[in-house]
Amino acid sequence: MSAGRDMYRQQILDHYKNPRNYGELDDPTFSHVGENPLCGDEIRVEVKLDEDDETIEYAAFTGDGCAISQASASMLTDELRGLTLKELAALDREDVTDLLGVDVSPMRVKCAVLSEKVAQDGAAIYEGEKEVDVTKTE
Amino acid sequence: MSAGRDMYRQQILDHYKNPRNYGELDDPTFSHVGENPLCGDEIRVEVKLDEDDETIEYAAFTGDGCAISQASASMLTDELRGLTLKELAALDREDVTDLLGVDVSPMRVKCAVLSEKVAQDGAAIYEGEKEVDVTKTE
Amino acid sequence: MSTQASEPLDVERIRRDFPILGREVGAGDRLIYLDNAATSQTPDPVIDAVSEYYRGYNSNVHRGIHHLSEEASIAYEEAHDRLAEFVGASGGREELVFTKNTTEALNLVAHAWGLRELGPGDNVVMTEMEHHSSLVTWQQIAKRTGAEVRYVRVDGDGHLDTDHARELVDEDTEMVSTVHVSNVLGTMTPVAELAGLAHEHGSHIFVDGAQAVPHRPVDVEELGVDFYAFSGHKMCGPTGIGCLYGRADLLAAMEPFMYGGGMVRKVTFEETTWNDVPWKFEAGTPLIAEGIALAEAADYLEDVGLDSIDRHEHELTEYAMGRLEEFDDLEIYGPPRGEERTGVVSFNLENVHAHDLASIMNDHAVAIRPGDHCTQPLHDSMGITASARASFYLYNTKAEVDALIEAIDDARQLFA
Amino acid sequence: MSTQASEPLDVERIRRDFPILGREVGAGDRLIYLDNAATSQTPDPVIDAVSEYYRGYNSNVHRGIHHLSEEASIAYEEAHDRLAEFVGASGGREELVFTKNTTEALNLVAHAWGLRELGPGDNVVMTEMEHHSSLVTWQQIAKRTGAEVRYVRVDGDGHLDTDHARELVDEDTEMVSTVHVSNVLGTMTPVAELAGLAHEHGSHIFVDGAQAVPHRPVDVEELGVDFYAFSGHKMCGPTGIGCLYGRADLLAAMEPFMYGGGMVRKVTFEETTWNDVPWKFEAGTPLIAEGIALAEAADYLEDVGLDSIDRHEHELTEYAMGRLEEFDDLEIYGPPRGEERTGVVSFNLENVHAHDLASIMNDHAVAIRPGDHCTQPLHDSMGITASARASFYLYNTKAEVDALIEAIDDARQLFA
Ligand SMILES: Cc1ncc(COP(=O)(O)O)c(C=O)c1O
Ligand SMILES: Cc1ncc(COP(=O)(O)O)c(C=O)c1O
Repeated sequence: MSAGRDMYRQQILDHYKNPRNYGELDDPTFSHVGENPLCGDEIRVEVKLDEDDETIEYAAFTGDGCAISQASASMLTDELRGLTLKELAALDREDVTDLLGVDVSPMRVKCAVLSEKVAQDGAAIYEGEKEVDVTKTE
Repeated sequence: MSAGRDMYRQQILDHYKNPRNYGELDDPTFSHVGENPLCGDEIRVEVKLDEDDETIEYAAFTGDGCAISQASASMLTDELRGLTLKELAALDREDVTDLLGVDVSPMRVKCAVLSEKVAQDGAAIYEGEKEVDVTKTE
Repeated sequence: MSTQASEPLDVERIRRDFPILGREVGAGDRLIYLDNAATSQTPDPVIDAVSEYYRGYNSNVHRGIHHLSEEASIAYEEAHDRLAEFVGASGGREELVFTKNTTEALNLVAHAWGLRELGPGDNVVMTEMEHHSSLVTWQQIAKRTGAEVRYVRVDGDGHLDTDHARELVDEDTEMVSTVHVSNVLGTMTPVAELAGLAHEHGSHIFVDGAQAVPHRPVDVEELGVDFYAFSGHKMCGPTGIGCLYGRADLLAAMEPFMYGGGMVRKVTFEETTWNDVPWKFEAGTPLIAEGIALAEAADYLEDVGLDSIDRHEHELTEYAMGRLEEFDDLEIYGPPRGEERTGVVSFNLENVHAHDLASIMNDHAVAIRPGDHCTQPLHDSMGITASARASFYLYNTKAEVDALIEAIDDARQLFA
Repeated sequence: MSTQASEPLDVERIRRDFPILGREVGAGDRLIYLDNAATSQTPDPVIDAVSEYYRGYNSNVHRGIHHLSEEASIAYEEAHDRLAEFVGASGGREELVFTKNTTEALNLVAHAWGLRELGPGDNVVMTEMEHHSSLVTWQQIAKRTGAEVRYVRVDGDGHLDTDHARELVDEDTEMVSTVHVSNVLGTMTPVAELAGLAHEHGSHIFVDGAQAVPHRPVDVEELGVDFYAFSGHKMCGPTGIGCLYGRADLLAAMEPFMYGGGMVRKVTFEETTWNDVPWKFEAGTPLIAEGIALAEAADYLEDVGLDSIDRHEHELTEYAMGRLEEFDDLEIYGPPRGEERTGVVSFNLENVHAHDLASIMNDHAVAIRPGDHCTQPLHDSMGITASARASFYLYNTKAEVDALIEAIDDARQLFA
């Protein structure tokens, strides 16, 4: 009876029930949305860059969906503060699951990485490296 | 090594190589054709009735196909002589395989009964009981 | 419902036929499988029918002369008769086509009949609780032909609004397509009544019986329907096979759907004529092992008794709903307890996303399904994006329902 | 042909993997199975993969959260990648759709692409030796769209007349559809050359590889084709499954074929958007056990070695043709001995109908196939209605060829 309950360890439930950085920014440098069709998760990530146009001053999110997607968005936006866009681009699946501190089952990884992919796509669009309408994890 | 060779016992091979009643009648009372798509067999049966318009005076066939279909047409046309149309209509699958004197494998029964079905359909059409274009066994 | 007396099931004996039910999942709990509306489990006789085919008489069918082909052909062809009989189709194989699933059966009719028969001004009437397999199919075929689609309302308790059906079906209705049993709400639609309504207006009726045939006796002639479809993998059969029943005269008159070997009679470089039903609709090497194993599944279900299965599921569902009602923060969809209802129970726990709920259930070795269950429009109209669904079958027990309840309670506490 | 060194097969060891080969038929002779072009036999690992699925993790896929569904989903999805790799498609599952057989793969493209893209003035170029699965399909889709069909000539020795192909393919050609290996003549068509020809004229090319993939290494990218199809039941896999390879950009741009659950993204009562490839083309509950078992068959064949299988069949075929040439009243169709040729040998014995011949062979426990082999127009143009076909695979032996010859001789004597 471990993996599943484990997946919802106190920290995740805490972020789910009390999301950090939830809301819209007044003056985001960029913002982007994504969906995970599996759970119907929707996430918008907004990022405000420092004057160096490279370092993340702060990040926020809005959205709706399962605990895994919402908690990981909450944790990720905390984590993004102070990162450079390069560092953001270098984040991978493991960085997110490390943040969550649990083993996410293969089917639910899509929930966990949604906010990360949204943030990365948002940055890539901002930097003109990519064209994406809505980011999808599936 | 029985069933198959058995199916081609001397009598069948004899009828196949030297078909009886092969050819067209000058004045058939009725004639009808049929096909068996399995082996591409084609049979035309022609029947001449006695003056009673009921008893078969003689029957003949033409056609093309596998040994089973051609031999059984040869034997059947022999057998038909003297039968009434009622008796023809009453013939069934077993009567034909009895004629052949062998066990016909389930897949090949369609070959064996083709001429019988053609004769029966021909009679039924003649008597106005049925409308069939080309008889098929499959 | 059938009037035949039904014996209570000997569930412990039945469970021994299903090897997977002895399986442990996750941390070592025995599997509690409550995802039967998605796919049912497979009893030994059906698994064995597949192995015996491959070990004993695997061969291409129809035209073969050799022993293996003869055995395979006879078994495969007779499987059609067996399934026809299973749903009360007196025409045998001339009314029963094997498809790969219910979805292909719907597409077969929608393409072979619908693309040719529908046009601007015509309409197809469905229900709001259609599965995507019919909803999307008729919607798209209607778009391609210029026909209109209409949806019969489902009320707050999951009942089909038959007054609304009477408003929607008119002289331009060419097809009424309805589920027999909703895979979300457990509702049974009044199929015989809808068939009457369709026929009064010169329309055909297609019934999606994917959730009905596995669970209760179905007689397509008693229901008076034109087409009826169901899937093997939901009725103790293998994956990759389903059935389309069609009235003999309709199937005989229809053009084929797919083209290829086996469905033809005479082929030239210029043109082609068709084989008889059902072969006309089974292009290419057919689903041989699957069809034979499905006939075995039909035997298995009839040996157990469809009436008994129906009754067993009814009791489990009543019990489950009673226990679910103990939670005041849990909403159950579909007809209330006590009404006619099949063994499908969908619900949501306040504040817990259905997928989170399912993950926690899985932790308890309880397999349920979260999501929209291929009924997005129905979920939209219920104002939800997902629901959790438990669905029962002949091998489930009250103890398993208790485990379900316990797991839900665990999720509630976790998210409290 | 591959340049890789190929090991000779250890046929006795291989035969132990195929339980059916130990079977006796008829009066008690051991089965001699030479009907492999119709359907191949199934080795234990593939049969076991099916049972293990049903006993261990049978479940519906894609959207399930519980353990069984997770295991089934991963295995099923990865099976796509495995089969893509098997035919050299670097795009993995984005280029590999599971269908129920080669025939459905052809129908998928002919309906989803052909019905929309073809019109009056366009043409589809095929060969005279097409199997009904492509011949009838493109013929009928052309009829429905007003397009024209053209057939590249096959000469008396079974070679494709490539000069004629160059005459037929023009700027109005939208699709060239060809067999890779003829299931009657054993001819290999020059696929890479035809692909070049098609592309020069802005046409697509579809290759029916049903008789190629089971028997030799195939690399769709080296061949440069757009679509490529094959069947599981001819390559040691189960019935009910086939594959469609399609170039990623083509499949991504194509509309779906069938509609239903799993192939959608967003569904409303009014409209629907599609899921990604391959799921867009796999409507309904897919061929789960079949797909997983097919991946196992691919593993099996690669473990044995496709080059070695090719070489083994080549040797058997040369030997068989040599022995058949001993009969001066026997005509063999297709390229002469010594030329490139696969393990399919079709022939007729003077004065003995192919079906009679097959019946007598069956008496000797030798399973061959008589008939038109789903190539009626080819048979018509050869001036025959049927032929007898022996076809070899990895488990066949020279002793079995000898038994074939002996049985033919018996038939000759019987009919002399
Ligand atoms: C060359 C060729 N193409 C297509 C097919 C059709 O394959 P299937 O019947 O598996 O769809 C076959 C086999 O029957 C074949 O030999
Ligand atoms: C009501 C209903 N219709 C149709 C289907 C589709 O069945 P399949 O996926 O086997 O085609 C299902 C099951 O998924 C169902 O529950």
